[in-house]
Amino acid sequence: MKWITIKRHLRDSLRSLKRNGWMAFAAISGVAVTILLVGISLALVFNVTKLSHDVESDVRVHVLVEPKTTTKQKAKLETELNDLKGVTKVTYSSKANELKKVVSQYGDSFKMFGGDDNPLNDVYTIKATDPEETMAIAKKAAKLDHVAKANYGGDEAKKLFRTMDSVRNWGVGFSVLLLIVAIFLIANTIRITILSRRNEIEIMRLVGATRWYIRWPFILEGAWTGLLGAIVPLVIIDLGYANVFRAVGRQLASSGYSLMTPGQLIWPLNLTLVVVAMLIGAFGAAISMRRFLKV
Amino acid sequence: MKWITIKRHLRDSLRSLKRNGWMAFAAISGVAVTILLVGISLALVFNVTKLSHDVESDVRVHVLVEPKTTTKQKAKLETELNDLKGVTKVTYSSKANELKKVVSQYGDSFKMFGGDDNPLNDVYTIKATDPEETMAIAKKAAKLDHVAKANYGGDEAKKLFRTMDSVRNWGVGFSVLLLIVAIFLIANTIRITILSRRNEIEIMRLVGATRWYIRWPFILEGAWTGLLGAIVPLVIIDLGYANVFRAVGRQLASSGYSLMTPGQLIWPLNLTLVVVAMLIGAFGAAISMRRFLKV
Amino acid sequence: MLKLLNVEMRYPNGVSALKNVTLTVEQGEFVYLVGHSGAGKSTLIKLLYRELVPTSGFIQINNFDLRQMKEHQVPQLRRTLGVVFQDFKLLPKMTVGENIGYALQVIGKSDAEIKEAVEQVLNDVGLEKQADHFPNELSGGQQQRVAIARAIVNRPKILIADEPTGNLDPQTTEGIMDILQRINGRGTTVIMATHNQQIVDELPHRVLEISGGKIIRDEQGGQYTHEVDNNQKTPAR
Amino acid sequence: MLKLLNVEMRYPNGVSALKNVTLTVEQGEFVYLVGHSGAGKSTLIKLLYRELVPTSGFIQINNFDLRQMKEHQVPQLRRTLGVVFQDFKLLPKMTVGENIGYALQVIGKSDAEIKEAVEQVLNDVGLEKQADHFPNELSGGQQQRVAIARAIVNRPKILIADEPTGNLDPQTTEGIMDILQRINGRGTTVIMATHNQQIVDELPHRVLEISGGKIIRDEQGGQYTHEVDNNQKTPAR
Ligand SMILES: Nc1ncnc2c1ncn2[C@@H]1O[C@H](COP(=O)(O)OP(=O)(O)OP(=O)(O)O)[C@@H](O)[C@H]1O
Ligand SMILES: Nc1ncnc2c1ncn2[C@@H]1O[C@H](COP(=O)(O)OP(=O)(O)OP(=O)(O)O)[C@@H](O)[C@H]1O
Ligand SMILES: [Mg+2]
Ligand SMILES: [Mg+2]
Repeated sequence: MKWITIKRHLRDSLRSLKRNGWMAFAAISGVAVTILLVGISLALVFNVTKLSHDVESDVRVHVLVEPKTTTKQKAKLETELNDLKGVTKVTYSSKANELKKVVSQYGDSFKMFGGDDNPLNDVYTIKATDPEETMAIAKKAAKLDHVAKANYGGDEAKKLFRTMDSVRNWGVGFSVLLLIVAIFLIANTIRITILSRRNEIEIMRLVGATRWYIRWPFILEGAWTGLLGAIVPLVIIDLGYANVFRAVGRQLASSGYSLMTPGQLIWPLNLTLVVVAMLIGAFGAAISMRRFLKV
Repeated sequence: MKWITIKRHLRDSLRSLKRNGWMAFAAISGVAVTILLVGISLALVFNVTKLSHDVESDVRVHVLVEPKTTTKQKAKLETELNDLKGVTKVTYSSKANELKKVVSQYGDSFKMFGGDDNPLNDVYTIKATDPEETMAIAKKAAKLDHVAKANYGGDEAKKLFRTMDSVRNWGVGFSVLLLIVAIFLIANTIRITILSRRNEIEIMRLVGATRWYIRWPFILEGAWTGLLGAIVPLVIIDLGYANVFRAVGRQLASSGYSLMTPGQLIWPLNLTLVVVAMLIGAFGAAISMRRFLKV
Repeated sequence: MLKLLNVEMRYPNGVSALKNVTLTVEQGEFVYLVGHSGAGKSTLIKLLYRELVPTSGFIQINNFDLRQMKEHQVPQLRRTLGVVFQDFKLLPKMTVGENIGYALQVIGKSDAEIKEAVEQVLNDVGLEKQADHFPNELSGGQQQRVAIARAIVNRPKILIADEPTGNLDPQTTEGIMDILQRINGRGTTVIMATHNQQIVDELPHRVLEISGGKIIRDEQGGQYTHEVDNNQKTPAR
Repeated sequence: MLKLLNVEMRYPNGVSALKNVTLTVEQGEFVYLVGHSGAGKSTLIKLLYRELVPTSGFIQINNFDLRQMKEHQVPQLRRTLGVVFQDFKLLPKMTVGENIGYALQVIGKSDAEIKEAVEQVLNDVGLEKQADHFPNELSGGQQQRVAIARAIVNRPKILIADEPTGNLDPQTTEGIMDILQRINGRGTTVIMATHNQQIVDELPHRVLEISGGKIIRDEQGGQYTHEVDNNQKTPAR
């Protein structure tokens, strides 16, 4: 394509957008509202996914140390545990400490088992980098010297993993549905505006314009509609998310969970949605015109 | 309005819908996709709300019976507990039984406390009708004779309630956002189709039609567009939900949770969405026409 | 009765299309509106059925004061008028029969009355076979005749026709003029913008000539051309 | 050169608009197409620029075989033609200047060339002041002149005009006819459907008369009316 042709297509597309007034405005606001919904939903789903991982990371491996293990042996064990693949953090809790937990849960009657009567074990608690590896770590830890038993909540944890997995699956499924719906809605909006301009297209053909010469300005106009439609909702989402992050972040702080930071979320989201909106606008226009450019 | 006029408006609106072919089809499919999204989302949110209540109902009050309470006294206590307001179910677990739980959690070393050494209490577990009343029940139960202590998980439970509350709030917030978006999108679609027909409206005015005579067929056409647009997605949702209910129901069965039955969900959802779609279509048309019918 | 007093019309883009037009037409008159392309004929006509509201001045038609009247009265005014638009303005999604019937439907005629009147008028303009066709399936002249049929079907007190024979052959034109004269004979005022010199010259009526937005000639039984005005260039035909 | 052989045109709704039309027009000829409203003139014209494809028969124009040609070649054909459509077909969102410029833009002319050509042609049709107006801000006759300007601006080999003077006063009509004759004098074939008896009679050229979809007369230097055909009713004008 020659440079002058490209310039003309650009000019024609912008001019048409401007002169189509209400129609263009309606199309842009249709895109805007769709993008707003998609943006908010994706931000939600991304955070639910993140939180589900956070929850899973709360599952720890408890390594019970054999009674009568010496301090030196324990030190060696701790090093070995730290060296296991996928381990982030190892914390120690003496059996006295463990007893306190039992007492707080089952009542003071258990206090009588203090001191040497204490039937409990010293415990190392291991946090895994990736919750998926918890099980593997437990198995490896169990084989180390001086380890009585290594468990990670067993069925409870498996159930939690399953639940979080299905939360994520529903989230992904919902996002995909939403994206498909958004693509359809934006393309459909563009389609209706183009349907209403079939006469224009007809006239252009009658005065000798080739199909691509007619198509380009419409495709570009579709892309601008997508772009303009994406800007406002994305600004709203960006500002809104920064606020939500601050507010919810404070609430969550005590629990140890956290939302995605605005930095992590906003740029990928903005970039994706702008590009998607422009592409859908352009493709929507191209596809909608096929009918009129056939014969 | 005279009967013949109503008949004409009905006829004109249906005729116009039929003859507007692709444009009408595009508008209807826009409505359909929007309703599909709203329907699925509402079904999801309703179930999340229900599940969050189910989870809350899992919070029980544990009533520890004083040691040395006789069987007769225990029977009386059980009756009294059953008579408390808001209590659904009372189950009994002997202290021997309780010990088994401890052993399974903390290891065989606790087996030595079997028999008379058992420091635990007999326990009544109470399920409340409404999870919100759990706390009140615990308080009342604590005051009964022979009760050592009545607790309900304390902070843990409060945290759970808070979490479930915010899950529900987000769900409601999201539903409201979604409904507003849907209303806007459907009205906007109708608006674009009407913008593209301003010439028609202009001509009708020029041959002496009053504003309401012009408006009615467009309003009715908007309502049919809403109706036709709602039917297909609702059929899909109805059939789909029946399947999801069966599949997910089986998975959940073991956990004691359950989805809303199709009977509970489908009719309210269908009715609401059909009515909403028709109203938005009609109002969307009426509002979009204002501009053309002013001067 | 139709009366204009010092009417001025300036379009939003600044074009001044009518300047200080004063005019009276009695019930039952037949008036030709002539003038060059762009002189202001259609603008004057659009003022009569209130598609346009004048920038200043006074217009009265069939006892409606067009500047004072409320928006909801406009349909009442238009129902006393029959208008043939220069660009036809047919409803694209209605058949020929429905287009004509619509003008009767809005004034609440019964289906039977509509059916009969539509058949009659389509016969008059020679389109009985096209009743169920859509406008885009008609030739230019056929569309123009549908527009004429719609304008006369409800027997208006004033018939306003903007260039009603521009797309018609001489023979069909003659048929249409017969109809217009017949309607005029029954007491309907006819106001007709036209470029057809032969019609004006051979069927003499009152002639109003507009030039540059001003009425420059108002002559009973006048001819199409006027020596004084057009002497720059001898009209070839 | 333009050639039709046994061309039949039946519309989707069953109307048979052209029957067995055979016709040859040499480069540089000037042809009037006459006939009653609905005779088939516009249909014939639409076949020439391939808005319609004939039900059967053969059409050749400027070495394009219109039945065999590929879809992507159609723009090539149309660029060798200038067409004045009966309903003008102006692009509503483009100004007068842009509308005319568009026909040059699609064949890749430079902005400077376009500007000059548009100014020139607007001058020819007397609309230099309306260059920046939109079509809906023009009178009927002005719109028609824009359509004519667009058709002639790219100096086509064949100019096809469907009723190009229906909305013009006699004086403007004369100006347009001057232009068409001048173009024809430079070697452009002109095919013009018209109802204007005076033009046909006073500027004699080849006359093709269509009636009921058939060519019933093909006469060099013929008159508008033909005694044999129209004897049922004496044309009044
Ligand atoms: N909607 C409009 N906006 C701006 N200017 C307009 C508008 N309509 C017409 N004009 C201008 O007003 C003037 C008078 O136009 P009008 O349509 O009344 O002419 P006319 O006498 O009917 O011409 P014709 O015989 O060509 O139909 C013209 O110069 C035209 O360009
Ligand atoms: N798109 C169409 N679909 C169906 N029938 C049509 C269509 N266009 C034209 N016709 C019919 O074909 C016949 C010829 O129409 P055409 O437009 O060729 O007439 P014309 O000679 O141009 O008439 P006019 O002088 O009124 O413009 C008419 O009977 C008309 O009703
Ligand atoms: Mg006019
Ligand atoms: Mg024609």
